Amino acid sequence: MSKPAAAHAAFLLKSLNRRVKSRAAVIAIAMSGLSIADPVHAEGASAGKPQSGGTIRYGHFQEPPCLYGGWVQQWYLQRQFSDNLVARAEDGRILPWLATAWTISDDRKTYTFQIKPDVKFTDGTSLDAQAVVDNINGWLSDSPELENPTAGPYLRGIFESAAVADPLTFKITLKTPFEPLLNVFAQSSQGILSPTALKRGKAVNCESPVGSGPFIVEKWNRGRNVIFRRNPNYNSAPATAKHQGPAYVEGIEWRFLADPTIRYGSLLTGESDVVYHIPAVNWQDANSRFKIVRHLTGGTPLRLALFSERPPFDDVRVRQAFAYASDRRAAVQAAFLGSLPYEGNFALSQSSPEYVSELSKSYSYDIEKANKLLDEAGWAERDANGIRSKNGKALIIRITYTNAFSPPDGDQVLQIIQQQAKAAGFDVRLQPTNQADFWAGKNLGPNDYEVVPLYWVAPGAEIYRISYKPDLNGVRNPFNPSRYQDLPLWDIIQKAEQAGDKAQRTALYQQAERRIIENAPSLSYTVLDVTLALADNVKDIWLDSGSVGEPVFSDAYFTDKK
Amino acid sequence: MSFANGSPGHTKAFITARVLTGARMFPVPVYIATVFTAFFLIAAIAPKLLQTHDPLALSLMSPLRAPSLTHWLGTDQSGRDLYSRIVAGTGQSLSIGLGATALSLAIALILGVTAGLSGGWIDNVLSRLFDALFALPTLFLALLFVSLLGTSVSTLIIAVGLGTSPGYARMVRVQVLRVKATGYVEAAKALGHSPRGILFKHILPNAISPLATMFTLGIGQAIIWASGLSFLGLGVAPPSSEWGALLNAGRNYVIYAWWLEVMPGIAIATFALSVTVIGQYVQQRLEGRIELP
Amino acid sequence: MNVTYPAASFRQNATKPPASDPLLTVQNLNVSFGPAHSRRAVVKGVSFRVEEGRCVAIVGESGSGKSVTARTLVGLTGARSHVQADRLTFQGKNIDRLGDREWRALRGKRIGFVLQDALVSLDPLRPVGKEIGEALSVHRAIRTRADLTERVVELLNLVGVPEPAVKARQLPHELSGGQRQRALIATAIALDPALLIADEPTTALDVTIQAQILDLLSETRQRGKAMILISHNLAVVSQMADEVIVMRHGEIVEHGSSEQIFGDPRHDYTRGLLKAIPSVRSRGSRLSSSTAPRFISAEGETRALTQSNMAQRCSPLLEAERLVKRFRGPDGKLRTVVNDVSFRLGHGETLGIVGESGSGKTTVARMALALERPDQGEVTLEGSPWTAATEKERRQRRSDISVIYQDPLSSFDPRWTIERVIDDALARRSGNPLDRASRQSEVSELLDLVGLSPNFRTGRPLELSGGQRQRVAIARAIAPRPKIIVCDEPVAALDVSIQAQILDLLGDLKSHLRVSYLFISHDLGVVHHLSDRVLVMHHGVAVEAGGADDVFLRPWQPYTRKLVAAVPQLHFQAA
Amino acid sequence: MNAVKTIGHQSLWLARRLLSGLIVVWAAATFTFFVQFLMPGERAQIIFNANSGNVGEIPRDQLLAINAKYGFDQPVFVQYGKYVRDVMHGDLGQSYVQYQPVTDLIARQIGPTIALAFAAMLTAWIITITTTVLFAGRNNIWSKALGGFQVFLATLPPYWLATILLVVFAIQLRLFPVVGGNTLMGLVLPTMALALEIYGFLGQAVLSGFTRVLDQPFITSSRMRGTGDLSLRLRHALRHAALPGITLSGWIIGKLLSGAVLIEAVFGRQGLGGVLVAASSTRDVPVVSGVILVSAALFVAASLIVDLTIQLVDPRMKEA
Repeated sequence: MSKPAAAHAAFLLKSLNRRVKSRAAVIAIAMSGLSIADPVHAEGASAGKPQSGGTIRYGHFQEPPCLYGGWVQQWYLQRQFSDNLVARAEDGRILPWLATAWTISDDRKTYTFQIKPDVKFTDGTSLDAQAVVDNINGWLSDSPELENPTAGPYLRGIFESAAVADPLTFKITLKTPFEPLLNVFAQSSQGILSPTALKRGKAVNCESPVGSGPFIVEKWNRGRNVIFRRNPNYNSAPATAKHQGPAYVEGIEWRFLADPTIRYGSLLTGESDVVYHIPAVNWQDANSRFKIVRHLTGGTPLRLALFSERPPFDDVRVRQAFAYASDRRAAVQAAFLGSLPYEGNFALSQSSPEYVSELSKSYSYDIEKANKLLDEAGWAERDANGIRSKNGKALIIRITYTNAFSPPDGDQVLQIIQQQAKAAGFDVRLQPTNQADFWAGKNLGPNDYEVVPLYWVAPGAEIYRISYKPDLNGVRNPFNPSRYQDLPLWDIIQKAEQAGDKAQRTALYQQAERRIIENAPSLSYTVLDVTLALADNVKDIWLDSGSVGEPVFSDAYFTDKK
Repeated sequence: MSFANGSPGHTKAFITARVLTGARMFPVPVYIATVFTAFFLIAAIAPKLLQTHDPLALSLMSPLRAPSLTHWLGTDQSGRDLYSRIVAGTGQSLSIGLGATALSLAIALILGVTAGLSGGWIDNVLSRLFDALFALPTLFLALLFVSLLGTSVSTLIIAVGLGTSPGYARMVRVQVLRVKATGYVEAAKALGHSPRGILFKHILPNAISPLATMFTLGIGQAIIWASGLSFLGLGVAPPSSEWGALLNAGRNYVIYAWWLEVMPGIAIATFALSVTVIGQYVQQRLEGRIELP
Repeated sequence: MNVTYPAASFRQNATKPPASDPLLTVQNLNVSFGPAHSRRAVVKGVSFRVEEGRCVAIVGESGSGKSVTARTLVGLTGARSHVQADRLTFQGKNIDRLGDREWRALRGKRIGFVLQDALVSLDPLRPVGKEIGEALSVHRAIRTRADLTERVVELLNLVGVPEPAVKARQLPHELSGGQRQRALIATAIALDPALLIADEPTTALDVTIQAQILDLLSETRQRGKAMILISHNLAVVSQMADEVIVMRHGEIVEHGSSEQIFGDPRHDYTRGLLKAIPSVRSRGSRLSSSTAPRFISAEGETRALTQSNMAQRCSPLLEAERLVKRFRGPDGKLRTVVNDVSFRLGHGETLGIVGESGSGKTTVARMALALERPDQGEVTLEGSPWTAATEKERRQRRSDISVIYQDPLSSFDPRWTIERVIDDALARRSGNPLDRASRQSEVSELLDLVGLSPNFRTGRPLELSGGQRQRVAIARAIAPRPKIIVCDEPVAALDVSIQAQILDLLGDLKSHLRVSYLFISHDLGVVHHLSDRVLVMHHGVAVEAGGADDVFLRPWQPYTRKLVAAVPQLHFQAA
Repeated sequence: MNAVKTIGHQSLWLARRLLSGLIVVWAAATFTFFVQFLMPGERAQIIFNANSGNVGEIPRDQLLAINAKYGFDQPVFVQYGKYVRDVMHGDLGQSYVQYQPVTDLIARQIGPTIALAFAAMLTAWIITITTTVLFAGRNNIWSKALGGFQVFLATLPPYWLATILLVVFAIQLRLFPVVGGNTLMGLVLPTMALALEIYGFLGQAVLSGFTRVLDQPFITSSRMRGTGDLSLRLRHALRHAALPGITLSGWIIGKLLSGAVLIEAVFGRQGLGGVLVAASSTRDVPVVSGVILVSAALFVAASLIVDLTIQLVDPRMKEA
């Protein structure tokens, strides 16, 4: 593998890992009509007084190599054993968690946080300002043991310093204002870990990380489960929680059941109390039998990035034509059997506050428009099979995707698009790529593909910083697989990040959103979700919709356990 | 026949009985196996002859239909006809099986004959090599190759071929040694034939002919291995309809659309069983004619 | 009812009219095998009876139905057999239609059965003591474990196994051949059955051991037990039996007292059988009823007639000088298999090498063929180095010396037709090579010479009978026009009548082709019949050598004497 | 005196066997070491990608750091020497992806796999012995059907059979748990799936051996002593027929482990399967090689056990 190709592959890997690994992308399910606003809070009031006891048997999907880290699968786990500085409500309000209060300087560059007193990590270390500052400095350091692959891309270049003012007060200073800072702090990957424990080295911490959260990692039986035990001294629940103090349940058996048949089967047979993710084919059945809890993740939705650095997608008309050429609404319906809704807005997910709903109707299926755009762009000649060409070069679109982890629900959308786009003269070729090859960058070199699916989860539009930052000063943005370079867009994004006024910020982000849609560096078909199916006797499991939908078990209880 | 034991005519009677049985009976299972094998061969060479639908044509209106008269083995999640997809996948599955077995036997023949003929330290070194390779589970070896070279049909063939070769190589070696020790090789030597002549006239033909059976038996097993890799998601990927890939895809639907999982499995088992039945039958015939009981 | 041997004639033949009910009565026994539509009769209308304390022998060649008849008496003819008899009684009880349980009660307890070759008739994985004990415990004859052990040792002692307590714990292969056979007999007589059936009890044994086992069986008989002895060996039978039944193709051809059968055989078949036995008396005469074949090969005749042999007789054709051969055993120790053996083989001469199993005679043969290189000494062929030469040098001269093996089947490539086998050997003929067409006609001539029709050309070795195979082997051996043929036990696996034919053929060829034979056999009669001179081997050493008559009729070495004495003789030789 | 000699002979044999076992493991280690150079591209890059660090362009110094960490910057034979030395000390290297040594990783996961493999082998033997003793050589329809059934089982893809068993017996009939974990009930279905395949091969070997033994003269001989059929089968025939089965059991250790891995994947069981599949998907070569080496060692150990067992069953083998 040549060097440039490898480097090129690397950016995809990062973003695609997330897409692939969270898998929700491909198999995510949401009945279009289902009310998903906040099912938990809606029914929470009706339940009786929570009782203590019982262990939740949770059937999860994938097992990460470490119990915390940059991958969304790791966030889910970290949410159980660590607390964040702040919490984010679903409407975007920032609420207290470990930080009871904070002030922001007038130049919007200095943040002063007050830490909740008497909080201790579960190894006995006290959680004070110094511990938080150590954590933050570690995230942004060069140490491979401590650096945080989520906070890094947001804050590098912006962050200046973090300093302790008194045992319960610390300050963060930025080089430039960055309004989404607290959003970043609210994500589980930024949970605060015991500095004492961190000194044990990454290998040990991966195995038995120590935070101050509602549960303690007791044992990780690799390949099988993680045993969480209740933290009996828990006193630092976020403001979004339903109760303060220790969890009701004694613990969680967090099982890794990667196989959807086994996972859903175990719920059917009563061997699991909660399972993650329902396969499309079982969606209707699950809705008739179980309680479904769901969050559609924020950030960028599941989308197809169109490689815009060279023909044919260097021409915006061809990109638009490709979007018009396929009836993705029908494809989503067929592939997900109604378990996931169609989404036409590829710039931002519908649960982000900056979402512009009318953009979801962009690029509806219109074959005539597609043909017209292609004719204009000079792809006018057609061969016997109806495939267009320009200057003797056929209009070939290669889609590289991996299905190593995923059932074919999502792949099917691609197969349908392949068939439909043919009518407009696109010769779409599928390049299913094994996960192992994917790691090696097979079919991912700069000349190897025109389309690649991906997503990046985040609470809101701050994700633009990562996804649409152009290559500046010779530094290539590895997280932009469209290679879409738009300096005016970057201006708008930066302005939004620095806008202190919320309304103004939202307006700027929405301006960016429209600009992205117009230029069609991607096209979308459905959303990403986190979905749990619950047995009847379990109540008050909720998804942290303010963050990226991490399952929260600290308020959960069994209605029938003594 | 136990009564005949020990009497001087035992061997003769026994052999005669076997030859006669072989000549007279052509057992029903062998007929059935031949029909199935022929079916799969046609499916591999000219799939269009057997398909009832276009294996790639989507029919979004009829997904996950149970087996019926229109769709003999039902349809998949995209409404594609499963029967036609299995037929379409036959070629790829069979060529993986054939390719892997051929590679495996080629390696085995070269090394096994060399070891068996040369004896001495060459035999020792090669035998140890076979032992070492034999000690490595085929699937693990295949996974090693996948992790080294990535997945492709040729990786599958190399992995399965290499993984199964040490077993065959040992067999070839033993066969060569066996034939080398037979009376007819000594008789040929006593007649004054040259070692080269004996090698080509006696040793090779007699050592290799039992391998014809191994070849048929091996194809079935190779297909099972290769589809196992696809099943783990490390082989051929959908939308290819290689049998293992179909199995892998069908697994997620197994609770509500059992046919997507059951039918490709039956295809694999039927093919493997058919070639095994034929292989074993040929083996019996050969034994009756060639090897002494 | 059997037409040939009605009950009346049976009575006439019996030497003594029965005082009471006989121990065993068999009347019109028919046994067939296979499914109803293709049933094959193997025993047809057989009738006889066995009185208490008498020994009845059933003799016949393979396929005569003698073993099946015996097995009928213990109900073990196999699942696909069909047994039918007018009368089948034992100790006055009908055993025609017994259930499995009743048969089991009979077997071992009332009827003991001894099979041939204890190496395969005793479970190789169980100590012999357990096998003997099995007979006792199955019939619950013994209560305690200690009693069982004691009785087993007693029985082993009874059959003359030395160190019975030790041997009882050993596996069959750790015992010598004779001890094994004794142990097997012990399993059969453990419960002192009224009738002992011995099916070829001595067939696989060396002649000296055979003599001991026959003695043991005689002792058993002397204890007043009845016995049925099944054998192909007439000499063995003549020593033991009171009555003899001769069977062929499932039918009784002759039945009479021992004296009558051996002294005055009435049936041609019986006479043929007796005549077919090679021995000192048969030398120079034909054993089989066939006449000498006409020899077509003109060239051969010319050679036979014109070659003056006296001059060549003086210089030996093949000479072995102090041959020594050692092999490494499985335990890593060197074993001397052939020790200082020398011999000469002259033109047109037959040298017999005789010895028991393990005497090293086959190794000598292989060294004569230069298939084995002696550790010391050498073999010379027509005066020039043979074993000392390189294989490359030998290759041209190998057509001078051919070989016939005991087991011809394994010496044929199973894929080859008979024609190809012989053609391949013809191509080795030294001198002017034959072209394809003349080789083809030569194949037919050779087949004719060994008494096979040209139809056999396209056959494959597996489709032939044992005698036919040996004829093909002979045709192959003579095809290159050898001066010497090494015959390694060429008739050991054959029935006596076939053996007679093959021996006759060998004799005919010798006089016709003027070849010399190096003839290896364990059978003294065969060697004596054919050989001019004889070499007796024992434990790798040539203990005695000389003219055949000298060695066999006037042996002076103790071992040779013992060997000669052990050979069972026909007691009632026809005049 | 004789006993002393036998012991000497035996220990010499054992020493020779151990040495050749060691050679086999060494050869396997050599093979896995050199075969990794078949991997296209730089290993450091693959490690970097697999770790999916947060950097687009891979800085040269990072690559060099990885090279230094894994010793890739040293000459091949120095690396090889270190590798062999480490392997002999039980150190199988460091995983590229997981944050732990390969030895630890395998040590933790091998238990359930061996348990499954062992349970399957045991079950296969129990079924083999039962069906053989009951049906072999009976010359009836069952006897014939048994052979056909075994061939059929041997040609079934084991992972497919496992899926069917899972759906039918765990999800539909609910007789067994879907998520078995390490419970005994959870072991039943995976064991059956694996055991039935193994039985297909084992049963054929023992059945044909058994049928052949029933024709042996010593069986007839024992019958003639009045021994009952069942007793004959159990005391005489079984022991002989078991011999080819025992030999085969050693040979199919590889098949057993391969099958166990596939079946673990089907049942989502803990074990080497998960490790191996994850490692192959992430190009974590040291883990895959490590598992292969361990299974080679298991194979060697198993063959030794097999040979000792054969000597136990057939004392004649001691002398050979």
